[in-house]
Amino acid sequence: MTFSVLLQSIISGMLVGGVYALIGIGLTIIFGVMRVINFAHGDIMMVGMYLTFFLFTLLGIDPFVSVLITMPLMFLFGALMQKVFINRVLSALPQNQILLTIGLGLIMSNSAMLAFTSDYKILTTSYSSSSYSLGGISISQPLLISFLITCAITVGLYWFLMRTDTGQAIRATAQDREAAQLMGINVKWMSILSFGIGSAMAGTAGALIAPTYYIFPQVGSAFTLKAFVITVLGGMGSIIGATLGGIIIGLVESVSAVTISSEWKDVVVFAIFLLVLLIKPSGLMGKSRL
Amino acid sequence: MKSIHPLTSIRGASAVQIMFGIVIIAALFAFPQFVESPYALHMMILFFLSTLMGSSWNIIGGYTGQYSVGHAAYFGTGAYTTMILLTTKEIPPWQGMWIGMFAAVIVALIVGSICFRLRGPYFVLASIAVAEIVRITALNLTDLTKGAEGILVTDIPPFKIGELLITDFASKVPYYYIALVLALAIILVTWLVQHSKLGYYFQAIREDQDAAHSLGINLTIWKNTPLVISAVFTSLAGSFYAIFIKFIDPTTVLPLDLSVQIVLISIIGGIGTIWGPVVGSLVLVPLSEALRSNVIAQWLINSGMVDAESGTGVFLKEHLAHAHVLIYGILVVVVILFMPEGVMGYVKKLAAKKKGGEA
Amino acid sequence: ARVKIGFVNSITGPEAPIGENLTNGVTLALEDLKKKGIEVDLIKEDDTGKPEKSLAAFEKLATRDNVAGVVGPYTSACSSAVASQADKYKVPLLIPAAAKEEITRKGYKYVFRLNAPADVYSSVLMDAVQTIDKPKTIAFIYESTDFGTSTVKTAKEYAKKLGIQEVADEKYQKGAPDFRSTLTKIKSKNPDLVFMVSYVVDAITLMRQSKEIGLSPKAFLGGGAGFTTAQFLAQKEISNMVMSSTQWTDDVSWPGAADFAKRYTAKFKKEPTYHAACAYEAMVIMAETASKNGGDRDKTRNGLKAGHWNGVMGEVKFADYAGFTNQNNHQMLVQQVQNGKYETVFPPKFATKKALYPFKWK
Amino acid sequence: MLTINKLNFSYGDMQVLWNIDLAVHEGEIVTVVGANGSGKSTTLKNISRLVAPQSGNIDFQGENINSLESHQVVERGLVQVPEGRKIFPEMTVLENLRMGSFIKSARPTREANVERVFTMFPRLKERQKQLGGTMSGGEQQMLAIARGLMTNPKLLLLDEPSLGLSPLFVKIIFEIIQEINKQGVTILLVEQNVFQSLKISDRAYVLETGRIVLSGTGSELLSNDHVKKAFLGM
Amino acid sequence: MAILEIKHVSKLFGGLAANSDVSFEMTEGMIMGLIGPNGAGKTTLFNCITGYYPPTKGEVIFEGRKMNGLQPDAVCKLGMARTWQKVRPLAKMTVVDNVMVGALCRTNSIKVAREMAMEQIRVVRLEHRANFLAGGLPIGERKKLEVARVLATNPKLLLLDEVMGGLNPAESEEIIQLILDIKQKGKITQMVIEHDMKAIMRISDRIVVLNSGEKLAEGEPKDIVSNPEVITAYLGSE
Ligand SMILES: Nc1ncnc2c1ncn2[C@@H]1O[C@H](COP(=O)(O)OP(=O)(O)OP(=O)(O)O)[C@@H](O)[C@H]1O
Ligand SMILES: Nc1ncnc2c1ncn2[C@@H]1O[C@H](COP(=O)(O)OP(=O)(O)OP(=O)(O)O)[C@@H](O)[C@H]1O
Ligand SMILES: [Mg+2]
Ligand SMILES: [Mg+2]
Repeated sequence: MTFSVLLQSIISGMLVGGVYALIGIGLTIIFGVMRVINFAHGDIMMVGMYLTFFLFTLLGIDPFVSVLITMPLMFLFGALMQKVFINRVLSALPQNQILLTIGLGLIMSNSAMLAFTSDYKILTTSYSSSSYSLGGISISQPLLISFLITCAITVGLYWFLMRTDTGQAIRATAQDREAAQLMGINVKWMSILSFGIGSAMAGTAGALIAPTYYIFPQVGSAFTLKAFVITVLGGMGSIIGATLGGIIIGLVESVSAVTISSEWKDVVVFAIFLLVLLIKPSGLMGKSRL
Repeated sequence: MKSIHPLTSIRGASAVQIMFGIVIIAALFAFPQFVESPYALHMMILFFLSTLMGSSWNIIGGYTGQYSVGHAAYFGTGAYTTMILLTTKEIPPWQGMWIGMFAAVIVALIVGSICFRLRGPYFVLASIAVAEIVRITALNLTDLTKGAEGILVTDIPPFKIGELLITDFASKVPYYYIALVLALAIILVTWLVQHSKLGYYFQAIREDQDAAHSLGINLTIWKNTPLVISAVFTSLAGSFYAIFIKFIDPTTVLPLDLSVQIVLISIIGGIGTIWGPVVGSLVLVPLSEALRSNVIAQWLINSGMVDAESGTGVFLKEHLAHAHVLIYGILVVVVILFMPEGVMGYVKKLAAKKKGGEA
Repeated sequence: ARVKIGFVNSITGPEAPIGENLTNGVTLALEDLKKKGIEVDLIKEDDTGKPEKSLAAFEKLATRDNVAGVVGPYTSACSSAVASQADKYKVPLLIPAAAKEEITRKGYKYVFRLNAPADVYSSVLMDAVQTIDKPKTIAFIYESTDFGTSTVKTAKEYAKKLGIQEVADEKYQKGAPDFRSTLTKIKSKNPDLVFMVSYVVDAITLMRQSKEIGLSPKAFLGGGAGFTTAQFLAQKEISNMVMSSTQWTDDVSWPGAADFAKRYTAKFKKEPTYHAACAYEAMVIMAETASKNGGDRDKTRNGLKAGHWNGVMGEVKFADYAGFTNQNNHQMLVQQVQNGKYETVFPPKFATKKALYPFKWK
Repeated sequence: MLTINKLNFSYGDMQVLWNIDLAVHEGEIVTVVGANGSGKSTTLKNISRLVAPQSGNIDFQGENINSLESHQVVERGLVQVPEGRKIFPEMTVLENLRMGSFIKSARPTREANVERVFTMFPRLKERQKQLGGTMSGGEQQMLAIARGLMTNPKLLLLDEPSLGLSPLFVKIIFEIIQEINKQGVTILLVEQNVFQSLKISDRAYVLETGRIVLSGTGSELLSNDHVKKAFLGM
Repeated sequence: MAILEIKHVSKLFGGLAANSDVSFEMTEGMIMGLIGPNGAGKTTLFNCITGYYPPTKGEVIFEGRKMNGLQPDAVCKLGMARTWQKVRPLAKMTVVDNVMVGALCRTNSIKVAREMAMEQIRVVRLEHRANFLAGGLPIGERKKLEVARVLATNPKLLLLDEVMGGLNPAESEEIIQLILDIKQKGKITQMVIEHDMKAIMRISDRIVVLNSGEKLAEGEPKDIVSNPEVITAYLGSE
């Protein structure tokens, strides 16, 4: 294996990792605030993908531009889901919360199937397979754009959670709902806010991945699993952790595919995941806050 | 909000209850003598299998509070060991399944040594990760497992003790009895757990690990014990499934989806109770079958309520079939929202209310 | 006459996207059968892609619904589980599209298969290339499913026989979003042929990323459905000149194929895949045979065994050969995307165009 | 300032409060004493709207707050320092304090308030970067009280503020209570330290199994035989 | 003979010394009071003794046996039981079941455990709550439950961390009586953390005072209350 092959894999791994990171960030916020493991996360992402798809095919809006529409819409979607369903199980047993999100995921993916059939939808833009070439290394144009968008979002969210009162209130809600209420924090609103943000992130990730991937009702489950790995690796509740986790997973997948083999790369990913958990159960960035 | 209800715990069942139990068990044993429909037997077998899987999970998930979402790993280990031994070494399944059980115990101990250092949601996710590793490994160790191709057997060797032929597995009946016995066994084990030191220790760990630790409970031993019990029976379920279906591959016996299904059974029924998984299976198995085969639409049409050719009729026939997982999802959500303690918990609450009303 | 036929399919679950094509094919078949005076009581069963459900469905059809015969199931896993039961209940089972070879190698009397099994997917493609060039090296990249692995397994044996050297063997998880590093690795080996097996839209991802990193062999060979869909075709940037093997094309000269394609497209607003054609033909064959035999299972079985048909799938005959039982020795086709259209390029007998070679990016 | 009228409350099927009538006037220190499980904390939870009353009215400054949510009650100046401290465990001491001044009206005085509570509790100043969850029991109690003060309450509900504090600090806490009361904060106190709290309070109520059985001025109750016997162990 | 010897125990959290070089001994049957300002390191010392934290330095010797490195469950089996300052009831189990978990440390029989549990429940006067879920108990009863549960483990050394916190004087009196009764029976040695000086004075044979992690004083109760250092650090002048 030559050096350029390795370099290529590192670069594309990092870029793909950027999109993973966004999925992870969404999940980490939802977990961080509501202590709910959201098994429907990938399905929310799926909704974002369909949204992007139809905005593109029906209205001709470019996916990267439509993020501006997708994000608020997905926020509302998530907020609604929180208000109608999740809110009712916040004080329930953890297994019930898991199950509720599994149920909601089933509802989402199967409604999508009824509405849009189980056909694969492919979003083709003029740049779907274009790339920049840099000394023999190719850099996918759409991936690069999504990577940059991810970075911007990460920085923005980090600032929001660490530096603003609302952000801190979200964290406080995560740690003790009752105490947060006694501080005058509207915890219901905080939950809605964080589920909304989490969904918006998942939806955005869907939008960003849509031009290079494909869309079908069950697309979510694989990404849900990925999001779990990323958030736990990074430390649940930590935005920086999720970003790091996403990029690491992207890198590990990509590099182990060329150095070990593509069939074992997922085992490598999970093994690293377990290793990190064993050495530092709270994840890479655990404890260090959001 | 936690509520106090004086728990008048029923230790030691009443004579009526015992009688009732005996009658039911006798009826179950007699069932194949009266009902020959293989379809009915098949459904009963799926029901026993579901009970077996659900109750196995219940020991670690329900009683000990360690929500493993990776039980497919044990199911798959049992199934694969049995099938590999059968196809490569010609070891018959009723011997292979014990070896499968042993393999599952080893997997469980490995899982335990990794995952039990973690708590709460971290444990859940770690258990998923381990199961995924097992699945991908099975997929890639093609020499041993035949990878994605799966293992298909045509004939199960007849079960003989000495010269005496017990069964040749030609019909569903032997499978029915095996599944029934396994299901009864796990219920018995659950009963024994609940009424022994194990039950107390498991529940103490579920409630507060640190407190349990300070009361002389060795966490390593007492978390691995339920896991091993659970893995043993789950692997038996896997072995049974393998010889029952005669075909296995990683997507049928090792997927995350299966792990989730296993968890569903006892949560729907009510976790941490003996009968929860049974009730869960009683609800889920017929329900998913009814939805799958679209009997609802069929019934509506056959009963003449809906005209088969009318718009609604066509819609029901064509689309309800597509919608059954959707309905399933809706039911899950409804149960969680309105029966947070599962069906068993709900029934108990109703009973308590009624009692309160009478008093 | 009225006949009762069962149809087991993956209507929901992960296999649903393809299962839908089968459902559509069957729907169209029922219309045509009606025109011929055959009323089919169709009992549709969803197996959600799970063998135990497939088994339950089959048992229900065999013992409660008393069907004359069963078409399905769609997936290889489900078909494997169900096949042995067909013999047990003596219910004729016609498998329309499952590719696993073993299914018809077990000597089951009541199990028939319409489509060509997995080994033919690769051999036909390499045969096609052999008529043009003598390539020296080949790289494999394929999904880690039963279909992927078994197709590549026979492909490797076949390549060896032809003296083509294998330079890469890369298996991937279905649905993976990123193949760039794997493809780069393959690129560094500079193979003459790149043989890919992906059943679904991974095909598009694979080709997009191949273009992105500039992988350019003499030919891209696609075994499997992912390379034969209308969606793939629509990706003009990347689909041009890709060759793929298929059970069926809409421009093949088999009787009724073109017409089937036209009506299918009109009815379902999308182009038929070979699964649809297979399911269509399977249903027609099963219903006609059953109806001719008054719904009697044994007679229907004998009818299937003895009969031969010539319809949208070309000549169909269930024969015993090379270890197979009741297997239609179906002629697979090779098609190539030319000017935004699928053109049949092999075998010469059915070809509409000459293959373009070597491969060049648009 | 606060009037409670015929308040009833149940946990599930178990009624724990029966027709509670209670009033706190502006500027007062009012104490509620009662045995374990008599419903003191539950009363406070009802007032802060952490739980919803079954029947009865709670008025604060002439406004019925039955239909308000917790956070709205806080915005109106009714603040509770809960039993069991309820510190945000993964936030630093300083962040915990900052959360105390989350509501809009408290934000302008945030910095000044931080200084104020730091002088009251120098230990908090020393440990401002320590995570709340790792503080000792008593330290957490200080933090909880300090956090409550950050909100600029009009009426402060204190649920066993002296719990787990050293004798020295118990004294300090009672001084602080009197001090902030002098600064204009009305106080509703729940205490097991019956003697001390009755001594500093204007009025007091005695709660027994969910019912108010006695009320009067602090000194009246201190000399009441029943109180002496039941709570002072005399 | 000393039942428990604490030898130069230190515990560091990062740069913070929660315990530094603490040494003292307890003789069988005595009640040792452990007091000190908030954050002095009392609970930390309990944690070091019972195996929750490995001491950074020093050793804990119980009945002549070095305890370093033992896990809490082993410590409990050897006869040392502790309560939690922040009570930890097993919420979804009934009061009897809670106490039975403790008793099962000494027996494998459910029946025996139940009897042992009921006995301890009577000792702490929680009979009326026996079949209640522990999660619904008010704080005072939770503390009693906590005591019953450790008593059921049949300890030789009992470590009580603020079991009177949150109780009114009358209720505290019950617990004081309880502690004295236990002492009376003579089998169990006790170490008690408490901020209520009246109570501590009444029950303790000796008192150790911690301050900023260090041992400030040790002695008879009457000497401790008149010790000027203790007064400034802990009691405050009247
Ligand atoms: N979450 C709950 N679920 C069920 N019952 C509860 C709950 N919280 C409290 N109770 C019950 O309500 C009654 C009153 O409890 P509350 O906590 O108000 O008492 P308290 O007077 O504050 O006692 P303490 O002095 O111990 O704090 C008690 O009998 C208790 O058992
Ligand atoms: N895990 C930890 N990390 C950092 N500091 C800690 C940790 N645990 C305790 N401390 C600190 O160590 C000191 C001693 O704490 P400890 O809980 O032993 O005090 P204590 O004497 O029991 O006090 P109290 O009477 O308030 O309960 C405190 O200042 C506390 O903040
Ligand atoms: Mg209270
Ligand atoms: Mg302490």
